[in-house]
Amino acid sequence: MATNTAAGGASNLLRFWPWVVIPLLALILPQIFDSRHGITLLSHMGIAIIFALSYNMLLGNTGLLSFGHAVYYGLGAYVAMHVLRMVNDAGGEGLPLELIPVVGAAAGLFFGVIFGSFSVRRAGVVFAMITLGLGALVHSSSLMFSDFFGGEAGLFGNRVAAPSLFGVDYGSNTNTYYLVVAWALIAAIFIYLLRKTPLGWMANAVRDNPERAQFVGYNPTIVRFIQFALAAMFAGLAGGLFVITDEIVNDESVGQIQSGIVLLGTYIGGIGYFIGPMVGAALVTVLESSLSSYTEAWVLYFGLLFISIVMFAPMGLVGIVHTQYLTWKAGGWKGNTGIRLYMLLAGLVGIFGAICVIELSYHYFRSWDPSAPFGLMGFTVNATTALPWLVSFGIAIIGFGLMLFHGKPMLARRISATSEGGNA
Amino acid sequence: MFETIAYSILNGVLYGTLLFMMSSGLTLIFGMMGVLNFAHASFYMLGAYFAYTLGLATGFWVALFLAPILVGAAGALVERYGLRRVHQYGHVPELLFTFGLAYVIEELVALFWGTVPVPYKAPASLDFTAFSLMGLDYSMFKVFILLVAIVMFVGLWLLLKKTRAGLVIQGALSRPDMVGALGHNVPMVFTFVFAFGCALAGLGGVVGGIQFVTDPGMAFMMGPIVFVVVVLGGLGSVPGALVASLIIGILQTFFLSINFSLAGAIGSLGIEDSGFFGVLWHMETTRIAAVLPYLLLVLTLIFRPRGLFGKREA
Amino acid sequence: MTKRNALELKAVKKNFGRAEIIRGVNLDVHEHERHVIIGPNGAGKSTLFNLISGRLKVSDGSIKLFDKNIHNMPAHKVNRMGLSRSFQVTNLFQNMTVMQNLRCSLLWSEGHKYAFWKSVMKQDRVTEHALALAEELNLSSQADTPASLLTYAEQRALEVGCTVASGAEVILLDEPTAGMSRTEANDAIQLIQRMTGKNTLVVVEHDLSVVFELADRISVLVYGEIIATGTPDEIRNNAAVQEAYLGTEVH
Amino acid sequence: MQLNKKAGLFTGTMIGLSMAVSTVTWADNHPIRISYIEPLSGPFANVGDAGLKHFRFAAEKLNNEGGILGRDVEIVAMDNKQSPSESVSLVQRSVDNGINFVTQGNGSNVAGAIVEAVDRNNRRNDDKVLYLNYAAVDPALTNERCSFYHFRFDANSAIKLEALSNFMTTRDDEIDKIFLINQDYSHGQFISKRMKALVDEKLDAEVVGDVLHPIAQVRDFSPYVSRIEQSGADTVVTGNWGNDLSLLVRAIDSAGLDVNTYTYYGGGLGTPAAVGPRGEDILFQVSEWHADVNVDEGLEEYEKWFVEFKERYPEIDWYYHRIYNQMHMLKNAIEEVGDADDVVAIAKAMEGMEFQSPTGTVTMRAKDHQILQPMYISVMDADAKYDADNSGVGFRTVANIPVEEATDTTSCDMRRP
Repeated sequence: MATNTAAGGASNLLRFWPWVVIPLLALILPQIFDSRHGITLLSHMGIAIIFALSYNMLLGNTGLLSFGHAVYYGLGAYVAMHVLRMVNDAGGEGLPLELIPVVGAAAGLFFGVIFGSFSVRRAGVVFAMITLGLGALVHSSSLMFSDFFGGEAGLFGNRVAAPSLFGVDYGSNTNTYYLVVAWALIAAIFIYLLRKTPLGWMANAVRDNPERAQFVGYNPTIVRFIQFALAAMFAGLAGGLFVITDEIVNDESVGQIQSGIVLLGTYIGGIGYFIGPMVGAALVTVLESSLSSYTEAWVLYFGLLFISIVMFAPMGLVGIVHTQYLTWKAGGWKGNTGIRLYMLLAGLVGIFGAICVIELSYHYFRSWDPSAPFGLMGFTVNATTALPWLVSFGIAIIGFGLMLFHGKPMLARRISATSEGGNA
Repeated sequence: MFETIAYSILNGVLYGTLLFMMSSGLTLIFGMMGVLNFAHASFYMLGAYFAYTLGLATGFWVALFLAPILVGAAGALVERYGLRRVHQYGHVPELLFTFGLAYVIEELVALFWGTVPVPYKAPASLDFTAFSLMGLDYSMFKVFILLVAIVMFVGLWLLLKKTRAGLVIQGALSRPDMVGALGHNVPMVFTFVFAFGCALAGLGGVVGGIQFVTDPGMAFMMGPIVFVVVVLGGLGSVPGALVASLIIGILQTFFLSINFSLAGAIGSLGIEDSGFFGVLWHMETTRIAAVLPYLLLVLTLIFRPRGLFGKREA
Repeated sequence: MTKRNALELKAVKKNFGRAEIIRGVNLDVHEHERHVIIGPNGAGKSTLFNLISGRLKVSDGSIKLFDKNIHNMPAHKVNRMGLSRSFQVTNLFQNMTVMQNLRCSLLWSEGHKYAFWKSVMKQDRVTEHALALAEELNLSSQADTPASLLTYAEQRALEVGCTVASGAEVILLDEPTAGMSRTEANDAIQLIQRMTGKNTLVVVEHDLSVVFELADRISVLVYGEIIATGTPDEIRNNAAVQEAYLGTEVH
Repeated sequence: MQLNKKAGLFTGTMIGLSMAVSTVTWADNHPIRISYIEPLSGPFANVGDAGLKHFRFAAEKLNNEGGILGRDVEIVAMDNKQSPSESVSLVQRSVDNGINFVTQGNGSNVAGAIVEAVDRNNRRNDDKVLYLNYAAVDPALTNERCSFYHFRFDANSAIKLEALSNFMTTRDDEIDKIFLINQDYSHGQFISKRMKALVDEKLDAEVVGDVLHPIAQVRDFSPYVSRIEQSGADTVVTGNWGNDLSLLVRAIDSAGLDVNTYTYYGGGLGTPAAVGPRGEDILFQVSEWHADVNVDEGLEEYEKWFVEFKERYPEIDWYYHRIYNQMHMLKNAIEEVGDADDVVAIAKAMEGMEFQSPTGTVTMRAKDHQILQPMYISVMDADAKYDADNSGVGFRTVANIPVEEATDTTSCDMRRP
């Protein structure tokens, strides 16, 4: 039997290959993207993955929607930073750098236990609201208690002025990256194994049916509490790693935006799958850092992507792939592979058209001189003339139209035809 | 001291009534559909922007009526083509949908109207000093806001208590599972309530946009506070929303208006202004005022999750 | 037959606002007995179950399970003291498979508590037990089917299985045959009898033929009060019952 | 802007990745590039965008005059979303792309992070980078946290207060009671603390109120205004910027309170438009320049510069005079060294450099890399020749503060390479 998730179901594909492919990818990627910025981005992806996995312990596994998970990430980071600074001040003597994240994890656990003790009594909206309030409270206090939080300027540390267990020089971004990978792997394994324990099972049980869980002897509050505390611990670990890669921590790491991003990434990836949050977190990290260089509209794209996922693919991107894979394996693609590809293509064309429309709008409404020519998909166009608008809208309408009103009914007809044929 | 109290109550009631305009719609929607609409404050923002743009063409008074209707229509579209689809997946996706929607609306507003505040001003007919109280002027527009809020509360009350539609909604507020049994078209009722709630928020925006600032950040600024009002008042309770709005409005204004800290009142007792308790000891009420709503939110949810007037827990 | 009481209700009352639903119920359930509670719709049978199982708090009175007070305890504590229940509406872990449902139901009674350092799948006793249960429930072939895809009767069977699996001595079943056809209901009754041989059983039931087949003793609940308790024959011949209940509502 | 690279979402991302990682080799006449790290999306995008236009304009002007060492200057826009940690990784991206100069100004917290990132990079790597700060005013950046690689072209907060209080001494007869209202973060906290000390030291007046309010969260300032009223203050001093400033001034005006308001950022982008004529004769600002300085002092060349900018971007005004100084001083330093890549030498050339700015001689103080320049106190005036941001109101100079009176002492103890 496979994972114990809601929709994950039993699938060997999703069970084993990630454990081989992802570490391999983690080792190969820095060879390809070998600039400092590229390596830092990869490190951030690693951290985001731990954070998202920890978040999914709440949302996916226990059904707890939190709007304040960054509190534990951020507080873990702050405590780790203080320890790093102590090590710095002691002239580089004390706790080895490799273990600084453990400090963050301990801090996350500590605050998770404290805040968790009163926030997990109820799930659902009450829990969501409490986490929202707590997140705002902690974020506001980060600007008030500047002794601990360093005000809005934050705190700085120096990872090089700290001893290393293995004599590694962490001046190099690449070495730091491998440290992140190591911790990410450890965290992922632990979080994965946690799902297999009685606690992990009962977390799912409590998510699906807290009442029933009570009648098999479990206190849902305690199940949620332990899950919450452990999730906070892993969030703190991610925070501790962030301190090492960026050597800075400030109020944004406990802020609502951080909480929002982890929710976004986890959900986009797919909360029902173990690798869902990983995929989502990595994607969001890359998009967030690079999309903004290319388009002003990146927040809008983010919002639209998120809404589309919520509306049309509640199991996330991994869910889409997995469903299609299962259909394919079950032979559901037979005789209609072409139609599926056609729908995909039409959809992509539609998206392309929609992007053109959005880019045109941004140019038209936002730039000082809308009539200035600008480059759109390789063409230089003038946004004050009708032509580019007509073409863009046309592409979008044709694309989505073909997908929804031509491809979709055709697929439905084909499928029903095959199943009838099968019966006959 | 008397001055302070008078100012606080006056300003607090004004702020409270604006909060009520937004929260009444939110609490109706939640009570009926179980959806905590994260994008509610976005509809408040849309109200302000619609009224601003319409006002340029038609003048303020027409916009005052048209803008909420437009916002309500936008709400109906969102419910019909967005929420209804997500509804089948459960409450968490619904919440997430509105969460994402809030971002999209903010971006679209910034796209069409820009990131800078728009010059949305009170109409000349209301832009004069109504009265002066102890050296401070109060503009007619502030009085007007109070009037709008009172009319709205009375109208809402009449609607809920005296009309058939109101009775259906009321029934649904206390027993959501019973609506279906009433034989009414439940999805229609949902769409109507959602649109109506959004229109109320839009009305709040029409006047709030003038009183405060009309910029794309106004939704995210107000959003959390509206939640606090709704939770404190009791989810689904309209009178609760009114009382909670006034409490929060007055309390927050009062905290801002007085100059108080434990250290100032009792003496510093040799406690330095550093360290966790030191900072708390020296913390002035003005600085606490900003986090006060969140504090109330968390405390309410811990100790009385049903709020002041709520009949059932969230 | 031992005369020890498994359950003892004394003057239990429950009101919602001004509406009094349970108006002073006294009830003794003997150990190892099959006790069926019948009564017309709205008599408060489900409310009574909810009070016993800790889902609702009593307004007044006391409930004892093997001489220990259990009223107003949270449901999981009541369960740990040896009482479990099924629900009128099927109430499984819908997204889990049959085996997963059974395993979850066994975890606490096998003493695994909130452990987060051992794998569920490696607990052989749990596995054996769950497999045996699946066998008994005739669900072996469906072991890996998600609960939501089972037929209604299978779901009810699994519900009974999970209730029994939690290791409780006293089992409350809320209308275990509701919505079933005649044959399905008969199978269900046999299953219940087979599965709960060693337990004390309290059942709420509508279907009178089922009641008389299953019950050692019957209590009749009308408008929040027990108007009679006795063997099936006694109940059949009780004038008050006939007047209040059987006379008006015979299936 | 690299608009042509807007080749779709997915391709864009892929290009982004490969762009970020590829090391590009450049021909000899490649442009001298400056990373402009500011918010270009989100709520502060308008501020970042306006600054970018200033830099692009100044660069174009330089290029028309032959550029630096015959090479063009290119401004590379990078969106930091107003986030310090994002800025840190953008510094890294700049270094990756072989850019030697970064510039930033909005947010002292971002500035602090960039100083730290630049220092760290220059300590660990050979590709060094210089940070030119055009607007972040936190005094710490040229005091306890000063860095060899950081140059500040704006007057820091201490200098602004110094200039302001020197001006206020000349108005002693009308200033008796001062109310301080500031944003609750280090910028505002510093003003509240420092101003109190200055009042004690120099002025025949008392501080009757000192309030910190949460930054960018207050929508209704009337409770604060009622406190100002009750305190009997005749003067308000605030370091507020953006909405926090315009809302404050509007609330003071609508309550009919008769106080003068001294600000840092009264002329900042969007503020004159939001305040409008209500600020006339009561809203003062301390700045290194404003549009009517050109008129008052007959700076025809610079006025042409101003007008040309206005023609190009009708919705905003040339506001950051420091960017003029900064670009020219950078040019002078690079040309003195003769090599745009020897960052350390350029930094050394910039130390102590004097520059003839239109407003007078400005000096880059060698000890802490803080620029010293004459300052102006001006008041909002509807009769000014040039409106700010088409608001109908501009500024009129009420006092010139000479360089000697616009200075501070520094505790900087710099580590030099």
